[in-house]
Amino acid sequence: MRSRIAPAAALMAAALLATSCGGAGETQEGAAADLDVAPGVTEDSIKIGSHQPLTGPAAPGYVHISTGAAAVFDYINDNGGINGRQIDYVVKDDAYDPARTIEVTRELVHDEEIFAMLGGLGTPTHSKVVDFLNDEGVPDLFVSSGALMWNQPDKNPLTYGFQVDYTKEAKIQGQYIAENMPDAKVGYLHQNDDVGTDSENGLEQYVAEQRVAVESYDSGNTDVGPQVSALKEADADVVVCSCIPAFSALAMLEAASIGYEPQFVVSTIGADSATLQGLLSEFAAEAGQDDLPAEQMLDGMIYTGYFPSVTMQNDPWVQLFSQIYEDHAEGDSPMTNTTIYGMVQATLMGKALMEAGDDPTRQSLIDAVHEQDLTGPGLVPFASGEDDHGGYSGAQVLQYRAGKEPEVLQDAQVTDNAGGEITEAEVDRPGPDEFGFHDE
Amino acid sequence: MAEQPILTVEGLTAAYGAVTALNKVNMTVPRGGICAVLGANGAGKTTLLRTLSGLKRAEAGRVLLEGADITRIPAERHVHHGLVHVPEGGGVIVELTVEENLRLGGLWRAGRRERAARMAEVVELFPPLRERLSRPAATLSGGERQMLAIGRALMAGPRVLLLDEPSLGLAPLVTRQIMDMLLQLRADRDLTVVLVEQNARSALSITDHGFVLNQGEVVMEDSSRRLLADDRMRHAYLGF
Amino acid sequence: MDQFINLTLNGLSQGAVYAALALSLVIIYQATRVVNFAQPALALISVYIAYTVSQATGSYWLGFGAALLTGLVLGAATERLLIRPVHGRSPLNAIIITLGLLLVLQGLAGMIWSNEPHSFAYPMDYRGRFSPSDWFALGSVGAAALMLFALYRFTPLGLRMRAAAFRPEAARLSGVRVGLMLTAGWAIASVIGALAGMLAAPPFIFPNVLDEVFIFAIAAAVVGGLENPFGALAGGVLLGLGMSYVSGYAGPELTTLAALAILVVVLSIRPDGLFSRPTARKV
Amino acid sequence: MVSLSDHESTSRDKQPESTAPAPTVGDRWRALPALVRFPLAALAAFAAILALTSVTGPTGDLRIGSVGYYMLAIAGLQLLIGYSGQISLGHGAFMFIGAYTMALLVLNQPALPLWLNMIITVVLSCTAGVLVGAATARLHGPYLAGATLALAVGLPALTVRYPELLGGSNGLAFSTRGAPASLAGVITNTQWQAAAVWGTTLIGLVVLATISAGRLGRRMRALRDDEAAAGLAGIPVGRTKVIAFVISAGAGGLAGACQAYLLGTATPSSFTVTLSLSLLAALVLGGLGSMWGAFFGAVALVYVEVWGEELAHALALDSNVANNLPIVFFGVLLILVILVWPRGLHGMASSLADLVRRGR
Amino acid sequence: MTTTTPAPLLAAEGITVRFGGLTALEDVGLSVTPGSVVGLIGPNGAGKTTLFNAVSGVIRPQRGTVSWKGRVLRRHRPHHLADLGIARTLQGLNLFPGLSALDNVMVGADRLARGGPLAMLTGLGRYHSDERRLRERAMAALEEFGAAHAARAMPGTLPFGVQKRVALARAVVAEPELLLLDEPASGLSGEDMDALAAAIRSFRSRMGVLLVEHHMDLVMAVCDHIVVLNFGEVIATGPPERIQSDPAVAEAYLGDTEEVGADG
Repeated sequence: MRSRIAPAAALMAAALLATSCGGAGETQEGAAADLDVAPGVTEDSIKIGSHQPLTGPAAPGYVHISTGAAAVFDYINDNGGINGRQIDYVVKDDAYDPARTIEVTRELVHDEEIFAMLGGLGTPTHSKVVDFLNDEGVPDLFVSSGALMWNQPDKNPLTYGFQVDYTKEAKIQGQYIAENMPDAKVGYLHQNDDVGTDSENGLEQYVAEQRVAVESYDSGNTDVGPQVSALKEADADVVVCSCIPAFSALAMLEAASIGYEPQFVVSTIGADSATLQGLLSEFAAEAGQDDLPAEQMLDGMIYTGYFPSVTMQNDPWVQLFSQIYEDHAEGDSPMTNTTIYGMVQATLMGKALMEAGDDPTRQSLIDAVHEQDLTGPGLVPFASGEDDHGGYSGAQVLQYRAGKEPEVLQDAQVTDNAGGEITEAEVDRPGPDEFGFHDE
Repeated sequence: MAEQPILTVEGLTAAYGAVTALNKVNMTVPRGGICAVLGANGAGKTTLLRTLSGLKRAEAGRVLLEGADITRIPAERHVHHGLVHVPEGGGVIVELTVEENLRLGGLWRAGRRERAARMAEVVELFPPLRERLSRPAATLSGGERQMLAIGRALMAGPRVLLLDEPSLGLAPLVTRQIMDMLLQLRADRDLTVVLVEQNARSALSITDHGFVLNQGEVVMEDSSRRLLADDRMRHAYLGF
Repeated sequence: MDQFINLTLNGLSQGAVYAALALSLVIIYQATRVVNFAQPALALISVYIAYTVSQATGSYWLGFGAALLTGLVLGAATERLLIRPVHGRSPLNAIIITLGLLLVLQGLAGMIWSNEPHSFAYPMDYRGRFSPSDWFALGSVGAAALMLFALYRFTPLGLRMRAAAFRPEAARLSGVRVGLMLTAGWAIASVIGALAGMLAAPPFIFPNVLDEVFIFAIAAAVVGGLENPFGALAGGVLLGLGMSYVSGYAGPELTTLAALAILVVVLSIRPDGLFSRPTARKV
Repeated sequence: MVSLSDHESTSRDKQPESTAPAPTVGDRWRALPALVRFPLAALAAFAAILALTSVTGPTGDLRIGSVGYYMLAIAGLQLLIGYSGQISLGHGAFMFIGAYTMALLVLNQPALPLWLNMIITVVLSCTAGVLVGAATARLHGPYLAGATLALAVGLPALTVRYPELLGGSNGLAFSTRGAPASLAGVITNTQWQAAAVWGTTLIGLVVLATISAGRLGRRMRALRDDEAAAGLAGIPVGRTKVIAFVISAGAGGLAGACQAYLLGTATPSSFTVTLSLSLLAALVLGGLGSMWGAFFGAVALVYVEVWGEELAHALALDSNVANNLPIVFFGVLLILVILVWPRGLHGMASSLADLVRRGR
Repeated sequence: MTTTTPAPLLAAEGITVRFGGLTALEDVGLSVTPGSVVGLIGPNGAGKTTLFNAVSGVIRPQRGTVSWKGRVLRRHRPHHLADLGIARTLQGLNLFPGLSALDNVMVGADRLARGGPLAMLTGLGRYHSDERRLRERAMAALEEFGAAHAARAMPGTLPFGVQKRVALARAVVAEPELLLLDEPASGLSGEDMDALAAAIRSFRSRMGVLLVEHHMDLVMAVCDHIVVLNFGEVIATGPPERIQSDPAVAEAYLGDTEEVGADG
């Protein structure tokens, strides 16, 4: 019996070897995908997809992005849609697990046949589907992450960034600190991933000499006591916090807890005052300020921003968004900057789709993105040209004032994410009426 | 015959899976009687006690305690009816102290004072336990453990005591002590005792009546004196 | 030196939380030989109930009481409804049931209270090097341990529970309702779990808030020896201190590896944990 | 020791899907030597997978591939838990090792063929298995579970410690070679990938099935059932335990490699404790003690969530409820199956089959 | 019996075992020669199982030696026994409940396999011939004990007597030189007991047997030599006839000395 099996096995092995020859990592470049197509577009609808962490440990904080975007699309649909088409916004939960992201993205592209991807969230997650989306010819607009990698038009022609990248933002923060607080000792507190390293690269260009401590936290470990106490130990007067909101709040609480009062300079990702207020709401009383709301704890916080925040009640866009949120968002949680983040993405998407014409194709959408100034509600110019997919390209420096509109400490500046200069930006902000979603 | 027997067993049958361990066992034990259940290893003696005390489910038959059917009540309720089982090896909880073991036995009764009185009585009965009240039961010798086990059973104020091989592993002198004590208990409290023993002679020497089990069936039943003299007894044990 | 003291104090208050959760695991393991993976979920629901009650009444302590009560009820219900039916089957069955319950309860929490974090207060002022809140954490865990000790040692209920856990059969023969005692064990354990949750959750609660604490609590219980409540306390403090030092001196990303290292070192010296009884195992 | 007593003999479980139910054929099939029987069954299964992928779309291919590598991982766990009776909560750690090995090989040695990468992965993860198995050989029951759980939590932290090499918390991304040019048009890239994963999985399963049907499997089941009696029968208890650990580590590593290959990524957030616990849950859900259990478990792991999402979508629920429905769905399924069918879905399937057979 | 005394297979000398303060065995010895059946008896708690455990390496005695074919065993553990050529059954059945009867016996036959680890792992080499050989040997053993019909059944579904036969088949399938039997007759009916006695007698041609048993019928019927323990000490040794007439034995079993004399 065995004498017959051995040759058969050998044959099978040989066949296997032959077919799987060639390096596993050697990929051949496929032909560019055909963009003159319009999957997901019907007579009366356009399907847009997104992947977001809706459950799991990373979900807190981010659910509001898709809530905000959905509210804007709902608003557009109620006002006649885009060129007569209703927007069908499909959000899939990936629980911030890249394996799931890949699965749901394929599902969106192949089964749901989305026209475009909007605001896929997360660096570890979205980075795993960028190649796929570009290969499949799916416009990958306004990625929800500040990583540098989205802005690679040569490699990923269909991927466009959205938020100001971490290095640009950090450069602007660094320059501001160097110019306005030249004698301060500076400590960094950042997440131990690309958020941290990219931010550090930017900061180092301006405050390397003032820097006294670099501390990082792991998003899986909510105990930041050791880091904050190390910052205090180093006597840092200014703490630049490149953190997600929960960790900005944790750092502030921890600082308060050990009687440490540095000037916090917080990146836009972690400076959502509404979210922070929510997170800190229980602690204001214990801070000994019974008569003041939680926002007192945030009073004086310096942060960078590139779109209007919820506290700017006089801003026409914020007014519109508040109205939309009231009318179209589900749930009863208050509107936050995170909500606005999603709303801005949706607004830009709506605008681009509108400009893509009556018979949109993926190519015409890309053309619209290239040609149109998509600054929209933003406070700084939006880069979406052929050669620059960077999204918002700079930031304002603001200071939070309890109960008031935030104070603009420095007007919008733009820069690049290398060693380039920081320059004043000229912003031409269109009003909501110029978008004309309800003209149809 | 005038008085109702305190314990009546009718057609009691029990099995482990496919193996029948007890086959239609019938027994009556008079109030205040001490009876021995004898038989070689594996004859079903321990199973009989476990079935009587509800640890093992009876397949068929009944157990009557003073006329009340207790066959199907859970093991922990037997104490309330006055039937207490001291399992093979005593079932002393070695992780607890001696005092805790004793307390445990009387817990089911209300009345702190009554429990304290009972504890005093038991300690009186077993002086070696008195000095070791606060020691873990694990430190007791075999004889002391057996005393503790019986003492714990007495804490429950039993009317019927089921004892499974109290002499197991004990030196003859200790065995004798325990047997004497059983006699004394009977005399003092009108306690009824069902005694499972391998040591046939010492068991029969203190009991009035004996049952011999073989393969789960009662093969002999007689007064202890007559059983002692019966050659078949020797055969049942020694096979010769 | 200052840093060392800070890290020590920080480690102590973290360790107290691990110890409390580990204690609840050990109580259940002692009683039913089940590692209860649903423990963080039972605690989570308790904390959410506390949150809701506190929001409604404005009183932290009413919420605190509600959490403990919820723990009691949930623990008892879990044992009665889910664990008892698989009693006597392979222990994996019970583990999987508790895993399933973990998913269900975490999901339910998300459904009812959303996956968004809510601000959740410390019991007391959290400010200061070793704040009243830290004292409260340490003190309440210590008090819980003392009360548990007293319960076990001095009350009839505790005696029954221990008897039922050590020798169920002998306990039954002394009239102890073993099933009821197991339920009581789960209930008490879940009360302590709820306490751990109340201490671990601040400043925010969300459905996964206790996951990390729970992993370290398991590690603490294993380090201390699953058979021994005292071991759980010691294991919790050991782990809390060790992880705090590693986080402060070597880097926060190493804390989980530090926990693993502590576990490996302890278990390679004592395979049954630090405080296990040598008699517990047969050859 | 944990005894897992409700199993049946492997000889009954190895009926491949392709055989007719007639007892004579079944008997003749079982009489075949393992070396013929299992490869034949694997070939049949492979053909079935190819047929299946030809009708499904790319998402379907991905899911089918996912079932494949999950099945391999669960089958390895089956050998460890179901056969040798050692409970591990850290199987995800070996998938982690496998995935990163594959990712590093593809990124740094792109010229190496896939099969060689797979072999290197198996060797490396087996080596890790030897280390872990030897370190935990003295542990039993929940202590082993606790130690392996800590492994599953601790190991992925390495990525953050060595971000240059392992890509930090963003992990590694890469693309792999798709279908060979000669097959272009015949087979899509995703079909090719699913087939490659299943090919690997089936080879792995054949090895696992061969092991478990032979002496080694018998040794493991013997020591699972009764360590003392197994020792007296001359079975080297300690060594057999470590071997079971090593083999299951190899299967886990290979599964991780397949995952990395299929998804083109290795990221720490894919290898959380949740993964390890899910594998264990899927194993028990599928059914302990039978390789079929691994199949049912893997299918449940991949599809229950999908069905849960579809259900939530169909019911048009509030988003809080809808988002959490799949988790609750899986949890309820776990509890119900274990309460009603302690032997898992496989047990359920065989008792249903018995019913049908008796009804006939 | 043979007239010359052959060298003993197994010899235990001066075994003393204490548990804490309790002396379980005090200076106990016994020996088993090839082709003989030695019975070890005594009342419950006499130390039979302790001696058995000391001989098989489960516990290590404080004093005394165990030697196998003249060589002193120092650090032997139970799982070394099989390699030495000693098989041991346990009190109770200890069949593997998750394995079929045949598989149970095949586990016992495991050491007869010739393939190395590679064969076990890959299914190549001797894998299949080993499987076939083990299966044939196991079937033969089951047939020898009249349990062949139950080969594919799970132990739990078999009658107790058949389970016993399977356990016995598992013990002897690997052709040990010495068989240690721990209470093989417990729970057996008369018929099964007779079969067991016949089986043990038939072993005599192939191996030595050390038998711990309560059933005196069986012990007296099959043993060539009997060692009686009581309270951890040997109180009598010799052939069955001598044991039967030894008053010390009757005393150990039946109790009080003074009355034993009367019964003879």
